[in-house]
Amino acid sequence: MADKIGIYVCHCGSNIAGTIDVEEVARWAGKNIGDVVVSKDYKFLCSSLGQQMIEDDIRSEGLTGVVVGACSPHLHEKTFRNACKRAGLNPFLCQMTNLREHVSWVNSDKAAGTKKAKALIFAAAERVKRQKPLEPMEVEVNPATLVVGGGIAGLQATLELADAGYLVYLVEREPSIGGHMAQFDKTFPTLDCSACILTPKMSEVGQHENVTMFTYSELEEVSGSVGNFKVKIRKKARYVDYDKCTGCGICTEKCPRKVIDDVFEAGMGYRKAIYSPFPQAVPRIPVIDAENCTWFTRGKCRVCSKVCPTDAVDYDQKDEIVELNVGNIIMATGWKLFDCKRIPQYGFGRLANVYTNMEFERLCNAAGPTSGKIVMRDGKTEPKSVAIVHCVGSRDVNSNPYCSGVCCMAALKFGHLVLEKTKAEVYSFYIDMRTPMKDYEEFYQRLLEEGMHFVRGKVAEVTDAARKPDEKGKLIVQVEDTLLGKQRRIPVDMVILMGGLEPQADAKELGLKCGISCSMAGWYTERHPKLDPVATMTDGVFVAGVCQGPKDIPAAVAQGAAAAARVAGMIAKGTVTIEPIVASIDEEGCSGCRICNNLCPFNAIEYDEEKKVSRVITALCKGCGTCVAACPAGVITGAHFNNEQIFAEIDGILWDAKPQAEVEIASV
Amino acid sequence: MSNENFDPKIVGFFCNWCSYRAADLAGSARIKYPLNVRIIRVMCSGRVDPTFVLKALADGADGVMIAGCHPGECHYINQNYKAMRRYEMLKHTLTAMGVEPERVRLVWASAAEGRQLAEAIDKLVSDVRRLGPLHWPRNWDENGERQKALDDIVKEHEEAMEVPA
Amino acid sequence: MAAHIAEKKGTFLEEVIEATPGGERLVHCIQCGSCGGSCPSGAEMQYTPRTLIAMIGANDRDAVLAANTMWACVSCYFCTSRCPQNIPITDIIYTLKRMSIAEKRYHDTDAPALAKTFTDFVDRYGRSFEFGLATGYHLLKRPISMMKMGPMGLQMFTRGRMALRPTKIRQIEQLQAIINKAKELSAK
Amino acid sequence: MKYAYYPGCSLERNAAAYDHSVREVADLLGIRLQEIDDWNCCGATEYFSRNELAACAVIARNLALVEPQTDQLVAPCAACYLNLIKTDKLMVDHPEFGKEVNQCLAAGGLKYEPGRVTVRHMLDVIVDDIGETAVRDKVVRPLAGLRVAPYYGCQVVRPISNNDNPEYPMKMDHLLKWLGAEVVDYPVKAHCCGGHMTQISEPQAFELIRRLLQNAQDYVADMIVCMCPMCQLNLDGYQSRVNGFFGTEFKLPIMYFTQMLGIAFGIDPQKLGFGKEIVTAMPVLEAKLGGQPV
Repeated sequence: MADKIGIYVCHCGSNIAGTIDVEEVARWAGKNIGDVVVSKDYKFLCSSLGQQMIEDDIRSEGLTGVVVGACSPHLHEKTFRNACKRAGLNPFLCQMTNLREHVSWVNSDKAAGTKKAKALIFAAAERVKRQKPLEPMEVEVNPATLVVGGGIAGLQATLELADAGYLVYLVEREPSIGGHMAQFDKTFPTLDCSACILTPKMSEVGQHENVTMFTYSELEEVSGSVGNFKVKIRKKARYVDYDKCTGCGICTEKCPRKVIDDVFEAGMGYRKAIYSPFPQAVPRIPVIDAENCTWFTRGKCRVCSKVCPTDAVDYDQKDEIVELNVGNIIMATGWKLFDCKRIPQYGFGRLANVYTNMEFERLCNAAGPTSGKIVMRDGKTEPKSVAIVHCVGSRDVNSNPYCSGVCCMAALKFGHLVLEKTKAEVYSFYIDMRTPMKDYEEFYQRLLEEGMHFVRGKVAEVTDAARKPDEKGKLIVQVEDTLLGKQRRIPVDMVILMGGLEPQADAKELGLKCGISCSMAGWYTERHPKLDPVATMTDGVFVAGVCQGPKDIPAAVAQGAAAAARVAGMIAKGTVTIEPIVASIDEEGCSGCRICNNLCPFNAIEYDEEKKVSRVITALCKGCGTCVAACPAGVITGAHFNNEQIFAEIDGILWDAKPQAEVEIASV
Repeated sequence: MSNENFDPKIVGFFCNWCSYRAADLAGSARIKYPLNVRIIRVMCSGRVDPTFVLKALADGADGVMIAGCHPGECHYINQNYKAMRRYEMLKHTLTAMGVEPERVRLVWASAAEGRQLAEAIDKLVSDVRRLGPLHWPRNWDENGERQKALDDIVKEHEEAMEVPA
Repeated sequence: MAAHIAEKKGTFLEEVIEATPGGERLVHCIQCGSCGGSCPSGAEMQYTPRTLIAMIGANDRDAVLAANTMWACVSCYFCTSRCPQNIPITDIIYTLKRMSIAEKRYHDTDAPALAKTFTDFVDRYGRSFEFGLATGYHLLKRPISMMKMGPMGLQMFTRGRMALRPTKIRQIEQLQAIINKAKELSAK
Repeated sequence: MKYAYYPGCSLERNAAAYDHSVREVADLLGIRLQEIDDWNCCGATEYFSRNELAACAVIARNLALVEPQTDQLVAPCAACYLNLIKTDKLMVDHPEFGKEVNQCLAAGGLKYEPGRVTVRHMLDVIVDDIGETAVRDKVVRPLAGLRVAPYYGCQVVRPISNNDNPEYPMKMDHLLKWLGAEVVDYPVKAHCCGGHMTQISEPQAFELIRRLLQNAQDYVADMIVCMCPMCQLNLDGYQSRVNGFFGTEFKLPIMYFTQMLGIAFGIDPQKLGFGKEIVTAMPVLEAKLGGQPV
């Protein structure tokens, strides 16, 4: 083959040229690397003039491959690929090598930098000679979208898309949409009533012509790929006919079985065995909790069935699997509360008047079990002093190392509510007060004015072991007041633990179903932490809300809307381009050993039972290349990263290490 | 021999998502570290075929660094675990062939761990410097024995890979 | 050595880290006060462990080694087990004790004397010796409290809980050789 | 089951009751204890205050003396237990340091391979290895009606995990329940007894002792059951002095958990070292267990 390679070495002002002799590198490459017909250095290759130069060379010299030695391909690979494309060269015949981040910026020795730059250029040149033109594939995008999770982030995404005229399927695990926000009393820093701002959105979703809700349902299975996913939804048996039920609520009223509600009421209140979690639930169709229903457990009762005016109760209902076709998926699966019992020194579960933040949300909620009265567990006594403990299960390597982000503000909100509703003294025990968003610091200032006490120190323990008479019968919060440098013991009546946010217990499992991964902490991994925060590594799957990382309501809403915008963009365009970096199997050589089948986490390799060979489903392949490396017969090829290309790259990168080369180096 | 002036050549196979970006970050943060590791980008540490490593050593590298995302953070879900498994086998093979397994190292670096990556590179370079040059190419006979031995090793690996995943 | 690994600046922080296995966690301290809040002797301490860590960071070597914090420590390990940054605080306290003893910076405490009496017994007999410890150390340091100890000591005797003579291990020379080697190595 | 046994200095005299009851109970439960020949003192907390390498070398001598046939070593004293396990862990986690310790041992002709010996506390052996069924099977005289406050102290549960909660351990609670006792769930069960502070600053030590006795009394315990000779000495031996210092009237017997196992198993109290405690346990045992328990 008669390759004609062009080599371009960027100065990047003095960023590269400062510690690499770029002129020498270009001169040397032109002389020493085979098939090189052009070798130039240039001040700023990414400038329009620089790109133009490459384009001109491609046309005039008939270049068959281009090597750009500049910055990270993560920054400018697209730029130079497009330049090649404009000049009629397949973009995959352009290879970038990173002289800036990997050489000039990490080193100050010019000779060493120049030497390494030569090796990198050599490797890229050897590689580009073996690169093949690749064409991206186009697939059509199904305009329907699946949203998983009916919390505020999922609701926002749903409404944005539905309002834009696109079909949305919304899946929610609980009997009603609304999520955690429905449990809150007030929202910081404005102190809006949570229900007042949430319930209109809920009913809008419930009534929207473009939305199909699946409540009390779970995502069962995902197959297919961007543009054309097939999903299975498990509609759990509600034992109430969705179409017949009018939501009148007589069944709940008459149900004789009371159960502690540890989901919506966080264990603070009761519900019936047939129930809707809260009055404004959407849909208003109740569910029967079979584990506690007297009919299901003892074969007696049937009161709900008897009182139902529309004969909607159906004890024989079974789980149902619904299959849907969607083009995109938005995961908005939310979070769960840290289990405060994991820190026994704070006494939750052992000391009656130690509360979690979710318990306290219900306690001060006007629709909660005490109608919003702040009283202790005895149900009547108002506390005279309340301690709010920050960072419970956050910022601690023994539980979760990350900051949950919302607890400082929620603690301030609690402080305000206690001061407003009682005469209690309120103490906040914080490590660092974090109030970084709009009007948050102002809210902190407001609480300072309202007389909340702030003690800087992580609480060591909450105990009922009194040492002095004034501690008798109290909960004692033991802490170092780090601003005084002194240990303090503060007796109080009530303690609120600000439990942190944790990923859902099944987040990982659910993520695997649609091919997205989790961080160490268990949050879904976005494609780029700054510049691509709602997309994921799997095309067509987006994330929104706390499932991607701790955030407050405004941020969750913004992310929901952002995910919807990304999906709307895909739908509006109508087609999607799939990267051609995928694996393929040469069926002739495949022995049918099936080793590769199990290696693929995306189930992109199928086995043809008849032909006894494996085959790559191109649309599902993400191009990681693990199967390529594992194939014992060596018949799997990874496009753009095949063995020949990588071997050539190794050859080039070690050009000065081979025994025969040492002689040459001496003479260079 | 004295290793003070020995400037080891190390080939790095870095995954596109975490470790290559960690190296980018080390650069953006102007963290200084030795230039001995020359990086080849692959999409995933799972792509690193043991033969790449053996070829690099046979071509004159004194060491190899394989870098991937942290376990549990792989952009391809869990392919780095496969890299980990291969790496364990590879170390046995290297030992059998008389190559100090310390020359080949698997490291995890998230895109945020530029400093940690620089430290790992620093450590590997100083360890390889301590071990001295490998001189593998010159240790092979030139009469075809070299190719045969390499083929044998590759074959052995292929057999090892047949352990069901 | 690469330039990015901070050149040794000879700070006290580096010195403490060097002298404590796992001490490198010290740089992660967020000054939360878990240690100071948890310490059963917190009230006795002139500086809480958290303050001491801040002082180490501020290179306040003299004040740290003269502090009474280490001598109030009862080795309950609450600070270590509760530290949200996994800093081996109790071990760091031991490091500071050793430094303070080696440089005789301590004052107003008998803890170093107790430690010396105790380890001397181990060096000589291979076993500790409560009676000897009680008499030797107390006669040396606090004769008055020795008198208060009287009735209690008597009760211990009558119940056979206190020996008058120390037990000596058989291979005391072997132990001494080991100890001498350790002292020789750590002197370097 | 065979275990190497490291009694530690306290168990020779001051805590002979612990030693005797450990051996008696072990015998009955089929735990074969083989005392390390010519073991030496673990150096308590004191050696670590002076010289870390020497401290570890002194401790490692005992690890090196564990016979090659066994890899399980039992220590009943919390301080000895922690020193042994901590030294082994230091040697494993910091190989360079481990080499230095071995250099010291070599001066005495010994060698210890880090990680070879698993150090266990007696409580863990009984609860984890012997287990509920075997313990319950042996109970002939249930401790019904006796309100016992299990006291764990510090160094077994912290800082190295023994698979119990370092803040709120439960193993001894379970064990005492198996014996039929009424277990007091009180918050300070893993707080500090003052350790060596009785020798250095009595006011400080007495305050720590008072907190424990006060809390156990507030929770109406008949006695405190402990698992460390230092805890026993401080709470029992100093109890009258604490009373004198604060004007309190504590009268809480402090017993070893193995002694309580022993009487529940019907072993002769004499053999278990009953009567060696300073605050006598006899009256409460007689009152609560009825008739003549001992």
